[in-house]
Amino acid sequence: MRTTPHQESAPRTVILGVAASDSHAVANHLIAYSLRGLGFDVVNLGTCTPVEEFAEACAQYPDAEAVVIGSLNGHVHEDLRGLDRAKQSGRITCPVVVGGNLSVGSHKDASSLDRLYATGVDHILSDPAELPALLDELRAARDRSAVTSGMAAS
Amino acid sequence: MRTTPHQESAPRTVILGVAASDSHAVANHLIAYSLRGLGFDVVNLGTCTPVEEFAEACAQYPDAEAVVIGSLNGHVHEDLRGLDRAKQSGRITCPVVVGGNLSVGSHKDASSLDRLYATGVDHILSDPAELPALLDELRAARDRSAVTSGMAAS
Amino acid sequence: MSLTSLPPLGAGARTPRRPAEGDGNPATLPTPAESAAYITSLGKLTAAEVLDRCRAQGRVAIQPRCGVGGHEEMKALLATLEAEAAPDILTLTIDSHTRLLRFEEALRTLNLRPADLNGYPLVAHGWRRGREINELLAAPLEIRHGSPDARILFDVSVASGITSFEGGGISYNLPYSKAVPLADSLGAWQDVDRRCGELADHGVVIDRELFGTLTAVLVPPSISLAISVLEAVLAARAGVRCISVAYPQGGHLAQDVAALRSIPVLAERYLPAGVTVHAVLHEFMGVFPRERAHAEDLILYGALVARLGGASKLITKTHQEAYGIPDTAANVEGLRLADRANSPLLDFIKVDQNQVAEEMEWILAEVADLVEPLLERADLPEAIGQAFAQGRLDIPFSASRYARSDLIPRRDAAGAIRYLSTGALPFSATHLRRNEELLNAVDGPEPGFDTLMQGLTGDINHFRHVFQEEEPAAKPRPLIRPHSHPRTQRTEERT
Amino acid sequence: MSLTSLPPLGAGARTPRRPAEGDGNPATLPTPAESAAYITSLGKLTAAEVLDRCRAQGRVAIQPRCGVGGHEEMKALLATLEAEAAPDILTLTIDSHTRLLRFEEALRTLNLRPADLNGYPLVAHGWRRGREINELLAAPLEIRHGSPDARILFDVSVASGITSFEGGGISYNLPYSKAVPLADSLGAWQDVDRRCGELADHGVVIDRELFGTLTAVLVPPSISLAISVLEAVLAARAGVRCISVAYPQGGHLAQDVAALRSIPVLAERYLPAGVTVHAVLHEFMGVFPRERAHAEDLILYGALVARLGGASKLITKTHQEAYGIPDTAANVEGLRLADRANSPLLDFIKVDQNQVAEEMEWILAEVADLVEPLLERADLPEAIGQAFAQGRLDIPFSASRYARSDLIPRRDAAGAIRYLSTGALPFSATHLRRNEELLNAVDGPEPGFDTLMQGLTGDINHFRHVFQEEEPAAKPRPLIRPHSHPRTQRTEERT
Ligand code: B12
Ligand code: B12
Repeated sequence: MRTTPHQESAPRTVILGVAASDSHAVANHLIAYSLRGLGFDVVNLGTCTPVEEFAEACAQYPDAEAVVIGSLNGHVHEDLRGLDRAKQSGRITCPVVVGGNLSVGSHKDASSLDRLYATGVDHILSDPAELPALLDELRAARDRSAVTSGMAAS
Repeated sequence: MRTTPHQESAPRTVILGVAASDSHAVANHLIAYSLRGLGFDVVNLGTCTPVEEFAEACAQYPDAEAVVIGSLNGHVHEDLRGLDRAKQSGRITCPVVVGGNLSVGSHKDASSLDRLYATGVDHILSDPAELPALLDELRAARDRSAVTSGMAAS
Repeated sequence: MSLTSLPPLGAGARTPRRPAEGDGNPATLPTPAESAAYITSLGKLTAAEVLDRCRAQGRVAIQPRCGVGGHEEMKALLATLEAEAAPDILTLTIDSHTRLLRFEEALRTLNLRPADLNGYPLVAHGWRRGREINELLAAPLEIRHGSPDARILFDVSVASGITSFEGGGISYNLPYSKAVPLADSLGAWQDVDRRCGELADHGVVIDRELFGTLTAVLVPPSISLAISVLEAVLAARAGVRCISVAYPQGGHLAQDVAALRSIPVLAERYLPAGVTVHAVLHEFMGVFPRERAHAEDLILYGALVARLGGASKLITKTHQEAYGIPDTAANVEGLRLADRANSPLLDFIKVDQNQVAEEMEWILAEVADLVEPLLERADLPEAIGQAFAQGRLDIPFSASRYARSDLIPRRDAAGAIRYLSTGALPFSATHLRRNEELLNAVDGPEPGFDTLMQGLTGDINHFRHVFQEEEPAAKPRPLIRPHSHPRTQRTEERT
Repeated sequence: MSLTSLPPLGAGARTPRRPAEGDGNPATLPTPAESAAYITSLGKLTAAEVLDRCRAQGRVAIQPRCGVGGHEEMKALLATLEAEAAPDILTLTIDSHTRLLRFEEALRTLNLRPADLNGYPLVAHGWRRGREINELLAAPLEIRHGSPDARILFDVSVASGITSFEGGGISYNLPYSKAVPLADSLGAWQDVDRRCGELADHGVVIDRELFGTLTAVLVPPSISLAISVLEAVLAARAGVRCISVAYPQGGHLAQDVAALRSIPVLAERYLPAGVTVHAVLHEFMGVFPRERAHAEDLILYGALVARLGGASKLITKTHQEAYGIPDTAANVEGLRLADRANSPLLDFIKVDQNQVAEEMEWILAEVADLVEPLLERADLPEAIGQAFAQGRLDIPFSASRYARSDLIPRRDAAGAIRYLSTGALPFSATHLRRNEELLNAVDGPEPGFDTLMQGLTGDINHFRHVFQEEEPAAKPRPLIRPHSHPRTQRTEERT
């Protein structure tokens, strides 16, 4: 049932973590379990993970398909400060997915999401159940661009 | 212990009632009991008493020292419409005392009291416990004016 | 001993005059068949249906009191209550001019200062506005008022598509007017009930709530329930199919729960099988504590009583009760707080079953003593009028001269409402003895006038005492003593 | 079986740097003696005194969580809470940069967008502003935070005249940071506790609340209490005189009441006589229902649990809990609602004594299993660190790599929190068997990975289920299946 047979020997790697000032662990534990349950190789950096630490993990796992960051405590903007620089400097090259509770307060508006996109976040999800589908899409897009750039043997 | 010995044979009469659209009876019952307990002759017209009925009672009890009207349902202004006319035409000559809950709503201000004074109410009390003292004052004032006008034998 | 303070006879009952304006005029009103068709076409649940559904779900339906004079203000009030607290049933509380057929006064105040009205003058506004309100809201509406003669109001309500109507020939007379003979009010309400029967034939069941709350202050449960039984029997005979028996929270848990649980028993005992009967609790209807926290404690307590008593519906109060007609926010808050008692997390809250069973036994026996002799009579309305005239039925603190108020209630040491004096109520010797024993524990065997007045006032202010709220200023000593030996006729009242 | 998902070792603990600005700088701070004198001169009750008074009155003290970034906003928030809900104790909830010694980030956000802070950055604001806040309010204040190393924050708090301080070397480490060794946090908190002893010598008793809530989600009572016992023993040894043991409402009435009632027993058993110990309930700390009515039901339920459990204090939640930091109005409403459980009208509400006694017996025995071997050790901090490393102490869903999270909690059929897996916890065979029996009833003897994940998620979302709130959208089928046979090391985790 694999649509990408050339990937057989390389498990799909995802880097997971919670933003720098944030110690909310439960969703992080559960997302890691369930991605692993689906067969992903999850590099879970856990709670309180600064951008720098995500960048280091990218260096260590160059095949990672995405960096998936949770943030619940409302500090996501300050906590992801530097993400744009890490991307510009090529230290984080794979897509960055963010989810959780993305502003302080009970009355949410879209501006906090706009600010996140401006910081270098590529995708924002509200429900972790949407993660597998998004990872699949990202993977397909990457495979397509690899084909386009003549790097894939079909 | 009577300070007004000439009154010995005439008990002090008070006309009591609740305003025209108002059926709140409990305070009326209690005020009647307690004034009677103090020795007053209470002509209690009870609930739902229009100004006209107070005026008729005044005619029937010309010695009445006061007309005491309770109103709780907030309708006191409409219910006392005509009081000024009844006073101007001399059908109600004794002082009119009003108490209870004197406007609609939970946020009270003094304007409703001003409107009542303008309608011909002479005294507004908040607590029925203040009634005996007020009745005594009114009585004393009446005695004084009777003396002044040479009507009292001392 | 009597504390009765009847007004002198004389001022007669007002005869119903048709209102000068509005659509109350019968010529312009839709026929019952048209109104029934309109109600069906509305496609919303009737009050009776909502009550059935709530009972089936084990949920106590909640309903506010609410009424303001202006039409737009009334719409805004109801729409806000629905949006923010989603009560199961909504209310049009009618102003007290309209209640007493003072349609001109209602209309004048509406035109001059609508905010001066203590309710919505539906007759003055007319049934088209009633429909406009009804169509604005998802919940069905009830008319709550206090009219000894509610025929015009009823017609306008039904034309407005309103499916629940409070009142009864006794309960909307004695607490709400001074000089309407019971024969008149019972007759007027028989008309209303018959019209309900007619509407039922057209397929629309009107919920008829009986105002067991009566004069609200220290009403003994058996008095409330006995009067409701009589009104319910009359209503059922006239064709009413859905009857809500309202009982006012008295403040003693077991007694209140017992009273509520007595309602289905009484229905089974005294009413024909085809009639649906719901128990309704009116949250404490006497003197409310003044501090917000205390008022809220009482509101929640009342709602728990409704749950434990198995009521189908609860009429709520607000933390502004002691002050005046509440603002919208307070009304929303009262509804929300009361609804907490519907929480699925509170199944563990129980009431002492033995205590409830004991209270129920007494209540049912006292009700039997009161109603059974009357139900045997061929002309029930006549029997009721005579019973009140002779004190075989009675209520405390009557607003009307057609009840004697020889009945003097007191609270026993535990706060339950008992009879200090039963006047001429036909209670068995056992009941009388029980009441006496319970109250002797409070004031001793022969309380004097001052003790009695103090005790009664204390009982009226029960919840203010529970919450240790400051007393109103102590009685100042009179400057001039009035006549010091009261006349003989008054002396009677002092012993 | 393990669900552990530890982050790779590497990123070390942050070493405390003094903040760049504010009055946190030790040079500018008043001495403990000066702070004590200031506190005395304030003339307000300390938190410890308020707790004593409430306990004496049989009232559960109520206290909000509240913290916003800006100073004026914080003042307005607290003043409004006090004016409108009069909580017994007020709170400064600290932002999570400050908690983690990220003083620069706190200061930057404060300067750029104070509303982006999830709490009040007291260190950045400095103790003079702390005093200004303190002097504005009648109620004493507590600092609620989550700092593995709270020494600087403590000094600023005391200088601000604040008389209650939450935290502990375990409970403010494992749920609140990833990479701070327990030895470090225990050491830092020993410093804090010693300073409390010093202040007590100056006549000011600081209430030290231990954060038994831990990771808040499905924390078994015996874990919470065992960790609090250890922290309490350390605190008492360091000179703390007033200890509040906080327990997080788990959702099962008898279990929660038993846990609260265990606190005085544990204090008696494990703490020296001179220490005052209060039981504190944290209203449900897990996933809150989203609908306002449901959230409010849970808030009231929690408050009733505090009353029934004999707690001295309750930390409240709001109906906005599921969404984000509440606005002032929601906070006021949460406090008011919780305070209803202090109603004198609710004395009739009882809890099943037998069930509570049974739960208490198990809780006390499990706590004994966990703490007694450690309390025998000469170096308690070292013993604690080792126990966590070896899984003889553990917490579920640890944020920190210094707990194994081999412990897997589940709810039994009645909703009580049990151990599906105890990892290396030194429980007696009887306890293990009881847990197993209780949970077999739920999932059968050997639940697979999917069953387990579903069950666990269901348990986490317990109250959303109780209220039948709609589930978040069902898991969509992935478009591309990832590698279908996971590597061996992962397979282990699936069985
Ligand atoms: C019991 C009660 C009833 C009973 C009355 C039974 C009866 N026939 O007596 C029932 C249920 C029938 C009832 C009906 C209504 N009621 Co009512 N009722 C009350 C309640 C709960 C207690 C009143 C009471 O008996 N108190 C005990 C007695 C001893 O005290 P009191 O009446 O409060 O009076 C005190 C003072 O006002 C003062 N006082 C009273 N009269 C006088 C007279 C003088 C001269 C003086 C000096 C002082 C004085 O002394 C008393 C002791 O301190 C009050 C709310 C409350 N207080 O908690 C509402 C209340 C008075 N009712 C109110 C209303 C509006 C009504 C209705 C119009 C219905 C409606 N729209 O909501 C109808 C009245 C219909 C009509 N035609 O008038 C409002 C008044 C609102 C306002 N002013 O803004 C109140 C405040 C409730 C509320 N918050 O909405 N009611
Ligand atoms: C449990 C809890 C805690 C525990 C956490 C224990 C631990 N270490 O894990 C404790 C008590 C320690 C805690 C502490 C704090 N908390 Co907290 N906490 C919660 C609570 C009650 C539940 C969170 C939880 O575990 N849910 C279960 C998991 C499975 O779901 P979840 O985390 O809600 O995540 C869901 C989605 O957000 C999404 N999601 C999450 N991560 C990701 C990632 C990706 C990539 C995607 C796609 C989706 C996704 O999927 C999940 C399932 O639907 C929530 C409120 C609530 N929801 O009821 C507050 C809450 C998240 N906490 C909050 C805050 C602010 C804090 C504190 C900062 C204290 C404070 N100032 O109030 C500290 C954090 C300190 C720090 N350094 O971060 C706020 C956030 C406020 C805001 N954004 O406006 C909340 C909403 C409470 C509130 N209403 O104020 N908290």
